[in-house]
Amino acid sequence: MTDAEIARAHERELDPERNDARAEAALQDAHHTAAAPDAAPIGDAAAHHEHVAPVPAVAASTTGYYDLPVVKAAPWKWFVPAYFYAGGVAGASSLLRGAALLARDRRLAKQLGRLAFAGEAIGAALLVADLGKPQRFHHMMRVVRPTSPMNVGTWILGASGLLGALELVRPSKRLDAATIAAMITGGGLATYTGVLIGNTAVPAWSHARTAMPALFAASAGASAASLLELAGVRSPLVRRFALAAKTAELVAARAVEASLGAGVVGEPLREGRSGKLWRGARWLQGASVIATVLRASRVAGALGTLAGVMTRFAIHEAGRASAADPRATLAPRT
Amino acid sequence: MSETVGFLTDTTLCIGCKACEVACKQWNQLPDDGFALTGRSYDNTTALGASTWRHVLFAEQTSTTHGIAWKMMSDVCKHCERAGCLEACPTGAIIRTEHGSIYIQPDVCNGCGYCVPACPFGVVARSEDDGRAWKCTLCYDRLQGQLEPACAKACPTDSIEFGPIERLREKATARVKALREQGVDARLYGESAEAQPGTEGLHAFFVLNDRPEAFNLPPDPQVPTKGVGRSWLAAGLAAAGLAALAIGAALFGGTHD
Amino acid sequence: MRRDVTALGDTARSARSDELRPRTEAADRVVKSVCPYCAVGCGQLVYVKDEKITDIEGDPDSPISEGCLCPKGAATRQLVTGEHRGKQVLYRRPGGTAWEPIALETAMDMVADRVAATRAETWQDELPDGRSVRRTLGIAHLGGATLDNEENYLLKKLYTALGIIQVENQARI
Amino acid sequence: MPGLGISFGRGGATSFQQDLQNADCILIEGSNMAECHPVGFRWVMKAKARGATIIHVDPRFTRTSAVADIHVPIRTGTDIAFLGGLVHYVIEHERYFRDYVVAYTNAANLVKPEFQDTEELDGLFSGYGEGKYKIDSWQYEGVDVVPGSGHKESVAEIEARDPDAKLARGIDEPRDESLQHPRCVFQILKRHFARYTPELVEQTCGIPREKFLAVAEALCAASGRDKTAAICYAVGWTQHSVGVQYIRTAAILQLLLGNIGRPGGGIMALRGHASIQGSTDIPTLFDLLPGYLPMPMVAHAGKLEDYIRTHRSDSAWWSEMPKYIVSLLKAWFGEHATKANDYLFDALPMLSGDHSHMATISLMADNKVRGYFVIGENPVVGTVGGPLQRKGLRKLDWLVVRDFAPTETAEFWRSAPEIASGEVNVEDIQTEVFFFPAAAHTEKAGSFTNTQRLLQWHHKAVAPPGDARSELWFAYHLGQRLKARIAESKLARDRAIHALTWDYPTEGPEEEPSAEAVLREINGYTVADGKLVDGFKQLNDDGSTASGCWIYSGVYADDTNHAAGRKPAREQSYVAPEWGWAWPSNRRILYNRASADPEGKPWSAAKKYVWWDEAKSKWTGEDVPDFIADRPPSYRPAPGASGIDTIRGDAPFIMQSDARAWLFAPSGIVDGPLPTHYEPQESVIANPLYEQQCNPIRLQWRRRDNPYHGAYRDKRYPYVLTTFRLTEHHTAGGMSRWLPWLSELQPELFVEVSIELAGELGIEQGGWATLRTARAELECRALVTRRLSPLHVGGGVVHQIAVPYHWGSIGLVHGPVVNDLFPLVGDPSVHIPESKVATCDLVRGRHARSKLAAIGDGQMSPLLPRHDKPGVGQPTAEPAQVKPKQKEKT
Repeated sequence: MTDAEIARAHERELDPERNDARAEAALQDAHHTAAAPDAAPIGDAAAHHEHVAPVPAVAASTTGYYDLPVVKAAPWKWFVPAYFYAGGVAGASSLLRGAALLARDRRLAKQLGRLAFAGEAIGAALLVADLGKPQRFHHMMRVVRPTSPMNVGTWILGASGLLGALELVRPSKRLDAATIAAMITGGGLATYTGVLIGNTAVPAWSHARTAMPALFAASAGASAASLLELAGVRSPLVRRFALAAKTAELVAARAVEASLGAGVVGEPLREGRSGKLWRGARWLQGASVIATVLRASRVAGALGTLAGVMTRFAIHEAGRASAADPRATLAPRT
Repeated sequence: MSETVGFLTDTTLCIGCKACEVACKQWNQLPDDGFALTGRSYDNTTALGASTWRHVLFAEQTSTTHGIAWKMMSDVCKHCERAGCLEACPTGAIIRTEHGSIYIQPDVCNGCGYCVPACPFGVVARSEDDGRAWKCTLCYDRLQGQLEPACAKACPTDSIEFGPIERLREKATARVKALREQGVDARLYGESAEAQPGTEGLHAFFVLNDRPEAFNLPPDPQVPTKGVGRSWLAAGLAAAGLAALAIGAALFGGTHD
Repeated sequence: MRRDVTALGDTARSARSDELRPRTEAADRVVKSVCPYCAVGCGQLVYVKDEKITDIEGDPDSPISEGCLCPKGAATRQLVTGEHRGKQVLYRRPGGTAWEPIALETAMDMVADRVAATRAETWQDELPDGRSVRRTLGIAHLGGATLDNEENYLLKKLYTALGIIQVENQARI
Repeated sequence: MPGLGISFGRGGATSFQQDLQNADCILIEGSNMAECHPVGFRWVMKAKARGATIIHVDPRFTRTSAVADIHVPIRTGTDIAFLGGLVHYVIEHERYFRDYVVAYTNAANLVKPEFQDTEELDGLFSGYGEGKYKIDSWQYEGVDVVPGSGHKESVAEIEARDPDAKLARGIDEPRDESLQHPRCVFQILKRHFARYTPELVEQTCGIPREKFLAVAEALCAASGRDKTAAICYAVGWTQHSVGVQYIRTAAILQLLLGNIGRPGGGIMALRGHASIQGSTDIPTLFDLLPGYLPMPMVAHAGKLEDYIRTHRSDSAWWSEMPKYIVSLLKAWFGEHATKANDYLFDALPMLSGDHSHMATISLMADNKVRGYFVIGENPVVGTVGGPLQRKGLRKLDWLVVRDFAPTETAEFWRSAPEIASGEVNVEDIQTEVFFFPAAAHTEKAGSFTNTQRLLQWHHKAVAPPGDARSELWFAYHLGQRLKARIAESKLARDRAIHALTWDYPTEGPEEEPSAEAVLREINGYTVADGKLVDGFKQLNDDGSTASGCWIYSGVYADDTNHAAGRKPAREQSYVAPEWGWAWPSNRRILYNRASADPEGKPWSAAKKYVWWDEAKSKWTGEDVPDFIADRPPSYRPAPGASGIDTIRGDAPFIMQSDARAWLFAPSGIVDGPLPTHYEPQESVIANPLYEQQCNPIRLQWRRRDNPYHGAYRDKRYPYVLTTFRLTEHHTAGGMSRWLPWLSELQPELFVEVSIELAGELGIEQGGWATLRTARAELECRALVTRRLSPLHVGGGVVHQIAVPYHWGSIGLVHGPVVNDLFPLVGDPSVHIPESKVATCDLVRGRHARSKLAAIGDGQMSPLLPRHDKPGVGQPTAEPAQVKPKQKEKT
């Protein structure tokens, strides 16, 4: 018990009487008490003024402003991470289709063509669904604004979708101009989303602006391959590609973690909901690599697909967490 | 193109009356943001948003002079020389006007929301009910009629000044010099490209009586698009790499294992 | 202006943006007014279009306010055009649990009747000690200080003539 | 107003807001100017930019303090000790402006030998008895003094005592201009404030010595020939049981420093409502007629002659008073008012005592009032003793409320806390209530008088919605109906209504009376031809002229509505004489003759304002000279002079009977010729100066439903409670709580608590707390802040707690009514409630039991005042003495 506390307790004991005396006086003899030369402290507050309890929540935080966010997170709903996945699958499929034709595997090329177009169609639908004013989706192609990855991406998606549709009506037999064009737009489609999120003020995204495209590309490949595995497509090409892409994805993920660093900026990939998703995705992807090696292709496909989807949502979630944390924004750039 | 204009907001003159917040809402017909006591000094609107385009911050601190200092700042869109929102906007809804200001055309915006994370100051916001992105317009409509923006006009202590940014720059520099001589810890924020390369300078800049962080301003804001070239290069390489993997998978090792 | 290859400027402009004008330009008339809140007396300009107030802002001509307004003054348009404004006379009868709308003229007659009756019943010609007072203590008034001088004048004139002396004002509060 | 009126002659701010930019130092005390008058504060900021020192004295560190050079935290209710300390400092260090003081104030006048000071009588002045003062011992030696304005009852006593007493005329009263005579005002002042040392200030106000000295030095350094300092105050000074004396102390200080009537000087009274000044100039106040003419009192027995004899001064400007009352009667009763029938003076009602708001409320609660008009006002939220007021409203036969929307006052019968808590049953309330929607200022034409006496006309922009009408419409049409009802009556009591001039032209389908026609009547006209007069100098006492308010006479000179004058600022001088119209005679700085020395030359080039132009032999300058235009500085009245002939050429305060400013008030103020420190009605410490704790003649209402907390150093209510206003809201909230744009900025009631006290009580930032006084208790969230800090006072520590009072039970944002916590107790000179200070308790959490002292009987036992010396205090009925229950600690 500190001296102050003892004094306090002491004060408490004495108080009631003294108080009553005063109350009494209050009712009886005005003169007497009014003139009382009693220099006792005022109220009980003063008695233990020295003893001040721990100060409650201080008004302003010393760093920043009440720890409120500095930047705002993207207002996107689940549609957008879902699109990242679909678009990636589509892009990688277009690329792989070229490779399939190169390997003269027309059956696989045809399947990949369908997969690519499906991805493009679903992806476009998801994007429109996320708009605040969906009826104005066509404004996306109102201008050509090279500074805007989203604008560029829209043109890529458009072109890629066009070529994809063309492929459906007139499947190419060999590696022709249309296919090569589709491979190029596909490559763009698989990677521009990495540029898109890197091109923001969200620390967890922008600090990895060069690693993100690699991750998106590799993950796109892995996702497409996983879907084929899941669909039971038996093709050595696919297996080789799956192995390569999945491994690449694991590497790229490390690169992303490295570019965010071990500090506050990288926190979202380690902690919270986004951290769980991210780490989960890594484990699943690792497992799916093993499954691919063991030729348990359907298992590998399932694991890889899950990993692909989780990766996109992990990154999206990490963005929210990162934007909400002023420390990340106010932290010196790595 | 008419001359480039902007705001000079001087925290050393701000009395936190919030006339700017209300004058802005009055002119621009903005709704309230709800009625909640935050307990953060006298700041109950918390941040700039879709329906709050001027926002007054209240930082309570202890200081050597008073024992307590109460610093107030009216925050607003910075109308950056290199504007993240502008360069990110895919629809061309966001434009740079003849006054050098950044304006979101509500008749074009389709609410993709990309400008929101693209702003290094967290200014732009997408309205939940309306679906479009909103922020300070520098009273574009008023400027077209040679009227000064509503907030600057209302400000009782001229803490908010509107005018050609060249003149405002000179004024701000002189002001900071004078304040320094009076022993006030005053500094400029974002007045030029030299001072703030990350944005190449702001058209709405500030005289601050504290570190930028105290008013939730990033000390070294970066317009994201400044690094976009490197991203595209990385994307190109990544795409090529993916292509290589695919083609490699096709060429090496035959059709049978 | 420079060629807009990046579409950051004019090429992205909409027709609406080209035609943008301040709404005050469309006003039928601008009325000089004074802020109704505190006693600083800031000048206000009231813009009217089709008999509706479209904008209220500071009057730059005022030597007192030079066009400035505080948050309350800046909210004046919401004060005078807001949903909260009552438009109908309401009556609550003795023991009543709710308001009942009544006609303005009826209400005025009812109030006049009550003033006349109360005054007659509570009239005081002299004090118990015989000194004359010629008044009623049965009726009292409390007025806000956002009333116009002319309004205060008529009220004071009427009450005094009626012998009502308990006439008070926010100035006392 | 008396604070300024008694000291200088007119009850209005002595200067104008724009002139603050010329000040070299501005002391803001009793006002939170940046928050409550932000645009007026613009001019303070301009002064600051010019290098002026801005000082803010306030219990809280506010948005004003944030930009001030010096913030001085003070214990609420001790401003007289602080200002008295400054007076002491100025005299002690001989920093007063001697030439100014000797020439323009009554410093040299000798006071009767009978006068005894509070220093001799331990807190009382001579002449105390039965709860009031007889002021004969306060008079100048050999002469009695009639005040230019203020409280005439006291003078009436003198007259009653000695009808042919010699009255002060400023000519031949005994004076000692060396200021050495022990009975001269200056020496009395010096002795009176001798104990107000920095040490006393420290232990009374809790202001550290060095901080006090910094303020004193800054003020003195910014006063004199070349510099001027201004003082700004608001209700932080008036809402006290010694409020008028706060302002008196400031007046004394400014006179000693020579800061009145000069540019950058003066005392700026900051009023809270658009036309507060206007509603006292043309008063809806019980004790005044328009133009500060007193209401008739029983003593006058309905005889105009007696009324005039009581109130007229033989000398200086107030000798013109008969012209003003006669012209008023002519304006009201037209041709019915004749010399023969005393201009129907005897048809006016007469006062027999205090009929102020608080007195009326307690009568109402005692079932003595039947009908009540509440117009543009929300007393249930806006003023003290809400529960008692609602109790009164419940006992009315009928209530009329006019406002934008039904207020807490209009809905007292269904939205009051005691209804919600079920203590009162709606069906049991027999009061009839009428709610009339009011027109907004944009929907009617008329004039406001702002805080600097400036009349500004607002034009009608649009028609009012639905049944909404102006108060002008309401008064006029109610008058029409009542005139019709007594048309046939021959009763004496109806004479005044018969005779009342009520023929105003009306406009439009709503028959809105013409506000301009009313303003013309206020301005005044010659009865014969109805031609408008150009000013009060043209008014007569023979019934040939009529004027509804003499001080406003001239607003319609040259048949022009000068209130509507709108010459842009940039096209005229900073004084802007052609923007609106200021009373009197469009003067912007009052007593501006004092801006020149006795010879009529400016005191300095830097502070040139009004001076005597030898060549044109007239007064001239930036402003309308506040003097007889062609009276030279050298003019001296003949020994037998009377009326305005008695005004010397070097006497700027022409409204005062002796044309001097009063450091010492021999008359016209009921609670003492000099200000002295008394503790508030409720205080946590004993008066450090006297055994007499409080103002001995403060107004009290000792009723069980209005308990006072008498004890100090009492654990039941150990803290000091004060209230404040926020920029984002307007007083009782009727004009802000219904507006989303304002409500979102301050959505909820909160209590400001220092970090230290919050620590002791375990109250957290944003957490709930319960606030209690002897009247009521309420719950709200806590704003724990460094902007309040414990004060070290008289060897102990005082914790102050502050709450804004804007919220009520209805509107867009709700909250408990803070004024319910305060009792009915008031200043004896102006009957203003002491709503700025009370004792309270604060506990963590939500513990309110919606206990209201005014509901039911003896729920809370009154804690009897024991604040007076034996034999001091109002002779009022004591309530039954009940031992207060020890409050259970929660």
